[in-house]
Amino acid sequence: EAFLAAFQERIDAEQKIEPNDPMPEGYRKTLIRQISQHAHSEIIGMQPEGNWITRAPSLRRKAALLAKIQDEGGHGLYLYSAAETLGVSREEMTEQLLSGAAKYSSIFNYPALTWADIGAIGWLVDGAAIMNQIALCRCSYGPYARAMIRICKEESFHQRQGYEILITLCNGSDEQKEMAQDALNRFWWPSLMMFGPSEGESVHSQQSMLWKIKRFSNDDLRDKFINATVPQAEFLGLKVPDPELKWDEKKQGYDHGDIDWDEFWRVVKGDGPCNRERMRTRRKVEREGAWVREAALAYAEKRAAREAAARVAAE
Amino acid sequence: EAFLAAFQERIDAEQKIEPNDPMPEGYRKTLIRQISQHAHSEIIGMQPEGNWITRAPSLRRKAALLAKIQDEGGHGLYLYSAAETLGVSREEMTEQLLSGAAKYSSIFNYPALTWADIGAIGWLVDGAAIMNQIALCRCSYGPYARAMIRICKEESFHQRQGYEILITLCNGSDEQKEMAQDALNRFWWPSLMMFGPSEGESVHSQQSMLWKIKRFSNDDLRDKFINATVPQAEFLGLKVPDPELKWDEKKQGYDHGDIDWDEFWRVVKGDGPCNRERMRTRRKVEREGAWVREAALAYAEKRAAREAAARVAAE
Amino acid sequence: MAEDQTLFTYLLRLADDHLILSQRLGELCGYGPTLEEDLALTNISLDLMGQARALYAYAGEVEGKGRNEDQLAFLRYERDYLNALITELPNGDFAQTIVRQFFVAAFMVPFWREMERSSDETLRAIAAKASKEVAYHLRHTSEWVIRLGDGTDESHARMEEALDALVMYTGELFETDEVTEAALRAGYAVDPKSLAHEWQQTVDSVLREATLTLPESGHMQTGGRNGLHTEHLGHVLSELQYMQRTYPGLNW
Amino acid sequence: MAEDQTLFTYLLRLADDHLILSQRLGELCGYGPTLEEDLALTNISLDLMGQARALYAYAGEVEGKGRNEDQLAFLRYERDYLNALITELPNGDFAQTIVRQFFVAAFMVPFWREMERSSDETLRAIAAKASKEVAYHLRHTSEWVIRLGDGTDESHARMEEALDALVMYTGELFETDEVTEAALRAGYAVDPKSLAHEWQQTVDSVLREATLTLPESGHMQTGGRNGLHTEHLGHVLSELQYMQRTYPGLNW
Repeated sequence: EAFLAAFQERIDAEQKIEPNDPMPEGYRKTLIRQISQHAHSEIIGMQPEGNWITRAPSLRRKAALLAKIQDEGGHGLYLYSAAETLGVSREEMTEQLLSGAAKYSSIFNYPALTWADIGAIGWLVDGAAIMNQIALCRCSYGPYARAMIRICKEESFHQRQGYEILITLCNGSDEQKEMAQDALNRFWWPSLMMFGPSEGESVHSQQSMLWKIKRFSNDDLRDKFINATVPQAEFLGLKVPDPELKWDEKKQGYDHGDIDWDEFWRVVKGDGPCNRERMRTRRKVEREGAWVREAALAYAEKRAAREAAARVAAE
Repeated sequence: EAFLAAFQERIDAEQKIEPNDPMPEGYRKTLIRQISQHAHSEIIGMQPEGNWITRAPSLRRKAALLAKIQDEGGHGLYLYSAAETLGVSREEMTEQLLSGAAKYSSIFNYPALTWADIGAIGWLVDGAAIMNQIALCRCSYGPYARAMIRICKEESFHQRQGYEILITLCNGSDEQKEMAQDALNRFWWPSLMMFGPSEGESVHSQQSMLWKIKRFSNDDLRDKFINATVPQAEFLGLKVPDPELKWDEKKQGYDHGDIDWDEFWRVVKGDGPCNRERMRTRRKVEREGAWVREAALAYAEKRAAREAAARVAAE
Repeated sequence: MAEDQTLFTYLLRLADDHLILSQRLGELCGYGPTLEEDLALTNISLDLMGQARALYAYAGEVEGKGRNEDQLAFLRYERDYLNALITELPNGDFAQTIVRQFFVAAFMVPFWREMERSSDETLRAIAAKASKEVAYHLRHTSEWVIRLGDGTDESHARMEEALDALVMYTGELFETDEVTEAALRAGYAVDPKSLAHEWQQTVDSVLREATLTLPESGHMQTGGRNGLHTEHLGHVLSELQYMQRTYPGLNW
Repeated sequence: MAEDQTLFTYLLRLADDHLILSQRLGELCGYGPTLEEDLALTNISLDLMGQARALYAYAGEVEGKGRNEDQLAFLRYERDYLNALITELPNGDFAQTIVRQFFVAAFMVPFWREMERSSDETLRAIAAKASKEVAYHLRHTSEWVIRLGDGTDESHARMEEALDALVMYTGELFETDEVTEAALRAGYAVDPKSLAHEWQQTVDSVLREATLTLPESGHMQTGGRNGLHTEHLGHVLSELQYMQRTYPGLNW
């Protein structure tokens, strides 16, 4: 108990917790779950965008998309490393992803059907992610907070890029505008769901707040996102697909319509449009890469043995 | 010797040899080689055309192409059956194809690069094949001759269809005409090679003639093909890519330039543009279909066992 | 929606089902597990193509804007294709190809039979021809379902996997919406909901003989009828449309 | 051939090599055998794309008809692409992807180094940047060739198969024709034949360390420089060109 109190004191004093510091098991577990889930989201998130690499409509956009997906893979790497500092291996985390034990952000279970979706994913999905991540830059766990700072910088770049794709479409032909509106229609609600349901009095969430793993409630972050995004949609000349959306002068923010939490839970539980596809693809990649990883390992071992033998011979 | 003479007498009397008739081992072997090679050609020949099914430019052409390739598979089936009457199994023949021991027509080692190639394959490749096959309709071996009669009918339909594709292109835009000319440029010489080199005094070939497996020399068939085809090219407004091609009033036929037999032998020996690809594809199909064939066999056995058991129980 | 527009959409959905499934089977031409099966699948692909052509031709007539079968089949945007999702799914292994075709054929058999009583003469004519063809599709695929289900351990496992992967795309076949309902009121359409029982019986009885069971379906995927597809369709279209898009406005 | 036309063709061949190989690697993005390798291959794809863009932009300038990089990259017919065949071959398994890239990088390293002495300023500038990038491509792929060759029995066998499948596409890299020869006379080009010895040495020394040997090459495949491709290119283009063909003349 004294340990827990001392730990909480450090947290309250805004001291960063570092890998070798003592920490409560619950803190460690919560972080492992959250960081690995975040890492998995980066990895699975490569799939919907990857679907458009071969068909990107210009060389410039193709290069930007390749670079963006590469960044996501890079984020996955930092995050896996941050999680590893908490005593879990990448193999374990991968195993949890493939077995379905670990989750990833449900937004990636929606398909990227048109080029405008690549814009919408950058603008809305990365935009929503950033709202979460900015808060996490001040997370109490040092390695996570530092990974977030780096990630946030790249994500805002991606978000601007996505928005820029939509600006181009909205300044383009009627078909292009329609394509942009259609993408907004499909990605708006799932983006709002990215913040998760209202927490109410969730004990889990309160503990995360206390430990400063989480600093804002889901609803607060969602409102911030809506307030930032609606004017951007207006600038594009697109209509947010929520007839109940309206500006509330008093709270200086938008009121929005009800979110379909049935859909949210359905997708979380595996019945979204692409859940099975995403996992099937990931498992296939792991399976087909197995011989390569084995070969790399075998070579490393041979090499180490040869070097050891050479050292012995030299002595 | 008496047997051989009697056999030759039957041949000379234009009697058909049937599966259960006695026949010289050389006759049997020659026929097995020739018929199975012919069957393999039908099967491998499905690949270059198959390359255009998903991209055929109209529904009508797509349906015709599907039907054509299906016919080729059907021809493969009749021919394998005809060869089986000579005491070789389809498995053995397939094994010979996959191991490279058996050959197939070298023309199918050239790629089908544009839609016009589908026209050219029908017009020239099927056209050349028909020249050979018409002669084979009178082959001394009954099952082969009868298979050929059926095949010839379908092949002439294919040839007309191919020619009709080119008529459409040649009545079309400049790009289409260019595409047609390009296809003729690439398929002309390989089509002439389909008849094989001049036989000179080849003993092998003389024996085939004597046995009435073969009825015309390669050069005669090639000349017939050229004489039939050049006017068709002229009708299309296309230029046959042979600067030495000219009408010989005396022989009432065309003289043609030298055929690059080095290329022919190179492709026969495995170094054509697609030899490896064709075999790789065929082997992959066999490999991936193995579990299906095993399952079908296992089911047939189970079923037979059940029926036998039911019969026993009923007795 | 104007009546003609309803009929046009109704026909387009049906035509797209047939075109896209035919295109998928066409990918396999030359690559069947046996030569005989190669021919059989190509046959099915050809039947579907024939049905698609008749439906597009009629749709073009109903639309009255002079679009022919090729313009309708090749020159629409991805979001304008209205096929059911199951028709666009990749061929996968032979088990998946067979299960996909079996599920569709088990639906199309009663569908075309009922359509033979349509108030629309052209649809009746199309149905009369299609009924015979699809009976063969169902028989052929049923035989394979049984053979593979009751074949080896491997084939049984592959069939289970295929059923599991595809069952969630079957619900869409039975959906209705304002288009179907308007079409039903007009008298030329078939109510897909009325076919569900027969479909279930067909599937159950074949699977039983195959020593397989249909997995619990859970949530059914949907979207195709409104142009909301899987990520696969775009790739199918990039090949399908290649020539028509590259060389616009030519005859072939 | 006018001088500008020669330079244009020379640039286009080089640009197409880079575009098509980049497109092939792009197919793998998200599907690497390890996350690190996924990033590395995407990196190479990006480098190649950057080189392609610089080359197309310059080609468009030389041509002087106002075509930009996208018009050149996306809006030509299949027979007008001039890339070497090796760049369009399917990714195959990871061994094939690596061997293909290794063969090309072992050529591009001396190529770009020599190009730094081109009489053409723009080509010199492109070469200066590309030289650094391609040195990494060669290092990275060499390491994998060694790892896989000297790894497990399976990886060794796969590498042998990959070498066997790809060696016949390497000869084309060293070919010259009237375009190359005119370009050489003009002073801005690199003579590919002069790079053959270094390529062979690089390949031999890496393969030796990998316990592999280069198979007898026999007849070398050729045709790409004149637009005579494998059957694979058309399928690559149907995806590459999809958007530009479907929505002509728009900005993206």
